[in-house]
Amino acid sequence: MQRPEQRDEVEMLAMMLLIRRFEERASQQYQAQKIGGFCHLYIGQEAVVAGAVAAIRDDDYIITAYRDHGHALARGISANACMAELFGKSTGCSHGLGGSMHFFDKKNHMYGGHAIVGAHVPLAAGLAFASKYREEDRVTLCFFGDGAINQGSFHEALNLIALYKLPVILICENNLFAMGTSVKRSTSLKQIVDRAEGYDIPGDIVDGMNFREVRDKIAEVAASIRKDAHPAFLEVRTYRYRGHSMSDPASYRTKDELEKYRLDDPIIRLRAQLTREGKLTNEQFDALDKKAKKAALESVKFAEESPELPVADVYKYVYYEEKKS
Amino acid sequence: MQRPEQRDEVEMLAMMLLIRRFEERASQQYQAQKIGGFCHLYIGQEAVVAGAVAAIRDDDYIITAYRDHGHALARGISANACMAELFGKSTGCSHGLGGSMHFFDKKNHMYGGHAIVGAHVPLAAGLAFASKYREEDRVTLCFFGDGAINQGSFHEALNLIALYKLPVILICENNLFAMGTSVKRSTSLKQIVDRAEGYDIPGDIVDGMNFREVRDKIAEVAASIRKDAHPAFLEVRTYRYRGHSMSDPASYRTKDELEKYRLDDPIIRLRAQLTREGKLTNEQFDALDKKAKKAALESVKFAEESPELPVADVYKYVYYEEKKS
Amino acid sequence: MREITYRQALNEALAEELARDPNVFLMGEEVAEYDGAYKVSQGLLERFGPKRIIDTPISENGFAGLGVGAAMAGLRPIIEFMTWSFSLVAFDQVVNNAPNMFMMSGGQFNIPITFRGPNGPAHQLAATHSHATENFYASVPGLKVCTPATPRDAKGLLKTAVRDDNPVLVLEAELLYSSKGMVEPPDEDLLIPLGKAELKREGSDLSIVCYAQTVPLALKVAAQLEEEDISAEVIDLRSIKPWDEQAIYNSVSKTHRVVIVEQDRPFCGVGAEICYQIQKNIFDELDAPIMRVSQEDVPMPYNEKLEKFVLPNADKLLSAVKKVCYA
Amino acid sequence: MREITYRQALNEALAEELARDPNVFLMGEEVAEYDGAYKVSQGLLERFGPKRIIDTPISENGFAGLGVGAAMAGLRPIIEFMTWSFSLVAFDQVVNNAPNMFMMSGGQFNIPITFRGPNGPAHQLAATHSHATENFYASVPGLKVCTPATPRDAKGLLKTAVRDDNPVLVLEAELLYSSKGMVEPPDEDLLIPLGKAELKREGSDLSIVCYAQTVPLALKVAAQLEEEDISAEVIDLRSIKPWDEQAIYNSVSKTHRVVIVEQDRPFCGVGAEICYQIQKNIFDELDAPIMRVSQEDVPMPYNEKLEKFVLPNADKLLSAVKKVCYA
Ligand SMILES: Cc1ncc(C[n+]2csc(CCOP(=O)(O)OP(=O)(O)O)c2C)c(N)n1
Ligand SMILES: Cc1ncc(C[n+]2csc(CCOP(=O)(O)OP(=O)(O)O)c2C)c(N)n1
Ligand SMILES: [Mg+2]
Ligand SMILES: [Mg+2]
Repeated sequence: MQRPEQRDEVEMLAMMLLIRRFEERASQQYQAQKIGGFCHLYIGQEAVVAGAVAAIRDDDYIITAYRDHGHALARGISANACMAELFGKSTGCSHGLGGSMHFFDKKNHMYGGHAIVGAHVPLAAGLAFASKYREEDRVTLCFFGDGAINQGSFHEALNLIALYKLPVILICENNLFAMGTSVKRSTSLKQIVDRAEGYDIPGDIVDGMNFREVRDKIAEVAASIRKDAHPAFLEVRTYRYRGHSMSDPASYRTKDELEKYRLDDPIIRLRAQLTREGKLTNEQFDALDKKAKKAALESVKFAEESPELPVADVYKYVYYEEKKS
Repeated sequence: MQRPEQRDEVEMLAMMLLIRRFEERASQQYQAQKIGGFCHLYIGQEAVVAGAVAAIRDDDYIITAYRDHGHALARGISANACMAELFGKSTGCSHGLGGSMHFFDKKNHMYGGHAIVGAHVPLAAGLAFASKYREEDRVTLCFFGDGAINQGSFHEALNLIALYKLPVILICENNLFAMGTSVKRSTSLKQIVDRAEGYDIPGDIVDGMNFREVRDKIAEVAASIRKDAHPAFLEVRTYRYRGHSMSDPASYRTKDELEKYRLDDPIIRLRAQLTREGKLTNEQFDALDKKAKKAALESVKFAEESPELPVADVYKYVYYEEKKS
Repeated sequence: MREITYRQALNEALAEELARDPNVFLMGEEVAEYDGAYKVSQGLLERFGPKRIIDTPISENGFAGLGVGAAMAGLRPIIEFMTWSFSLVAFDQVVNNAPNMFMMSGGQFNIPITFRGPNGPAHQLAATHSHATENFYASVPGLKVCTPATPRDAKGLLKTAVRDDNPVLVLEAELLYSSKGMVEPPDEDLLIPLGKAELKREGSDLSIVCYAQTVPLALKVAAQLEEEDISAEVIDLRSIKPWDEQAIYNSVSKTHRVVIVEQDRPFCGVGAEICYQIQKNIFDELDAPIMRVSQEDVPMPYNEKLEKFVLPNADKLLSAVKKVCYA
Repeated sequence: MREITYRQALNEALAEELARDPNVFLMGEEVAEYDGAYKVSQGLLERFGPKRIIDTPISENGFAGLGVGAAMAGLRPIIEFMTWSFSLVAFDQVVNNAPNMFMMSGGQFNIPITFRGPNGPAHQLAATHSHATENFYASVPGLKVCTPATPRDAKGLLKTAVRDDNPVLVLEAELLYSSKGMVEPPDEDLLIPLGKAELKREGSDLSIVCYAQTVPLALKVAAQLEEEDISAEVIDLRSIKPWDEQAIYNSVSKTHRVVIVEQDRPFCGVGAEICYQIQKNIFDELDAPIMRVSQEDVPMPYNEKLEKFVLPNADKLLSAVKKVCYA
């Protein structure tokens, strides 16, 4: 098994810490009403996107749903640009026009942040179509929730992806719930990965609380796709610690269930693996965490101090008109 | 295996002949421009709907796509009412307002005739939902083409049907083509029935050129559903002799292929079975065919002589207002 | 009469209609165990059980169509869209199946279905989540569309919708869910007919036509205008299709000036249709061009200030009124 | 100049843009091996190969979204809807993803995509298959909508659409596919800008505003009117969003009377918006109310006579003209 793109594990642990600390700050700022709209936290799921990003190239395409802060940070968008987006500032990754659910960064190949459930899976097909059309060996990573697999757009996209043999890794972040609806109540299947059989797409189940397992599986699949374009489906089992969005008390699940998952925390797990192997001391971990906290705190300051767009600028973002010279 | 609803086989052979002769006349009248819009012929597929109807009760719900003449006739709508509908007359089964693609008859539990590919599969879910809600033991038969299985509405409906355990038999009339697109070019599957696996719906393959096989399979499934509501998926393999619609020369397939299927003609097959078993003489068959031809011819006369709706009546069919007495 | 919220009023309407008619059921995402994403269906699962209050997967097209099919078979479904922005993935079922079935079947299948949920921009939900869908749906023959602005209207219109034998869309105003108003006690049968506007305030200098979220805005501006000695008549359409032509013509024949304030997009918006009908039917009564205040014609930005700039607001309404009055 | 059909003109536009830019591809149902359901893409598979002319399953939502994604990654897709009636199952992709991406991404992702296909009622296709979608789409900010009426416009507008860096919808007139007209030879670069109306006929008594299938109707009626000594000016909008306000205002300022004839539904139709703008911007120029001729507000019936009754037609247009002229 080849893993040419793998990034340093300590670096990725630092990234997971950054995501967590960033979102803790975002949560606080949301409560302080500095952030508007809907805000969906990723806390608990960090190993999924960290593992994925560690396994691929910088120029691979990434696209996801509205729970997108982790994906943006992992992709290399700064905490400052992310927090500024939440504050609706012009320094935000989407210029303050997209908000929490619509993080974009072309430079870092982060193709959004999409808020209509399932509607971005056809977009992923298009991204992969474009790389195949141009004979590039890019891979497209398409993340979506367990709730998305019951949308028509998911279905149509999967059939097209399979039919055209497009280089997409379909990553279902199965965190057991779509808002208050458990997978058992939304899907007529014993396990989500079985849905891939209906399209003849190879599928696998991955432990999403284990950074290394996610990374290795995606590296393996990506390498195979680069050799000969094809799709793959991964059901990545994970858990979100917080409610669906900031306004959800999550009373549909038990404290015990949450506690069980917290014991399996992806950050603690990777930390323990690295410590056991002598690659990380407690002091080093504390320093990483401190750095993450500092970056998160600074991002709030950055966002607060950033300028807003002049209101009339809104007209500039309706139609793109190339400035012809 | 129980088959309480089975109808007389000779009667059903007569029905298959009626469908064929009716459509031959319809084709002629279409060419003579007595019929407008799109017109999709069912010729070659008669055993599917005849077998299905022979296996179920009169009060079971039937719903299908736009290739619906056979379903309407098999369900008991008269040739006169069908031809009048094609002519757009007020004596038509949809009062001349629906046309070829939208045959309805509430009395005979024919719930249409639906022309947006896949969009009637959710309706079928609703029909079955209603029978389950009222604790009836009705079965809903939902017919659709091989092209429909790639629509989002098909997918969403199948998941809902499986999740709510609705009493629907999903009947995919796989005639190998959706317009000019072969199944191989539209679907990422080796066989269509595999798609049912993605919803945990039991599936089976049926020879749609064999009336008895269709009937027995559907009778078996319907009996099981009546005992304890659940869905089932049948891929019924069949063939349409004519083009997709009247304007399609069907040049995407070979004469040889067509000839191969014609040799397996469903009417000839059932006739041979009955003759071999001494249940039908050549004379009797000829008499049946003569009767079918006569009915088809008479339906043209009936349609021609039927009145049209006054144009201003169109406003009566926008909103239903109950006449309160 | 008691004071209740718009949300409670909707909840009461649902409960009363469910209690009245066993053919009525409520289906949608999170309507049952979660008590509704916006708590409109609070307590209904407990009271009516899972047979009649039904949670769905995220499959708007699927369950909207399921509702239409169930209506064909004689039930009276109430389908909740978590918001009308999500109805766009079910568009074909709402505009092609529900309203066409009656015509296509030659009058055999009318579809007694209610589609409901919050409509229009809420607060900083950005472009995908801020759709005001009234002009899409009002333009489709066979559908009826109502847009309650008060708790009493919310209750009365929703109850009427459920009893209508045709597809009726109840476009609720999410930003008004917590607003309060006087409503008859629950045991009275409060039914508000479609197509009857309400005169919210009498005036003589101009008519302001509004609906849903723009009603409180119009009333606020009318009060301000009074201080400037401009007497504005305010009329709440309450239902957009059918709409109360006569009420509007009567008002305009008195004031000779009109501003329409709507929450949807300007191009082919609801106000465009009303404007067309007014000038067509009572051209000679008009002393000034009809003005409309609506959203700016841009996708909705997330930023709060920009969102406010895009929405209809008091400044825009004031300036439209003045243009019309001094024209 | 040579005489070619509208269908050929579209075919030439596709071929020329495919030849010019390797990032352009054509995708849709039956566009490749079948040469297009209406033969618009005839010969393109043979010439450009299966990499660029791509057949799809019946999955409008899926391939419309695929097109938007491919556009995000820098390609320039042309997505064919077999008819625009089928775009209703892809509505969310067309109205939520294509036009919002540029705003939502803060200007990072413009979407250079063309959606095209035949639009509007054809002949006896009944309620589900007869949608005129122009008012739906024109009301969505971020989309552009054009509606060619002649072979030359069909070619020039489609080419312009493909080169536009934003989502452009080309609503072709199916009933005009076989109509003929003069068009420049293929090697010239025929580009017709969006937002420029065409004066089809000069007149002094009233202005008839039309587009797509209603252009030949308007010209026919204008000729009839001449016999009755009514001089009608006929203006083809050519594109609905943007539309050529100035051209209309100039004409109305001369004639002082307007009839708008459109092929869509009346309620919130295209004509309502144009009417609103005319009366708002040049109220004092109007000597009579603006009249519109459109479909009746009913689902489309199959019966031929009833369909004719529902559609805009010469009788309705004549009577509207007379009302406006003798008002
Ligand atoms: C088409 C559509 N329907 C409904 C919603 C409202 N909604 C937003 S998120 C969500 C739940 C999605 O759950 P899942 O896919 O499991 O993702 P998760 O939130 O667990 O990350 C719902 C119903 C939406 N955004 N789009
Ligand atoms: C949503 C939608 N897209 C496209 C069409 C045009 N169309 C009508 S029938 C058809 C082919 C359907 O094939 P299949 O489902 O196999 O049924 P068959 O014609 O073989 O009976 C197509 C593409 C349509 N009616 N609806
Ligand atoms: Mg989830
Ligand atoms: Mg087929």
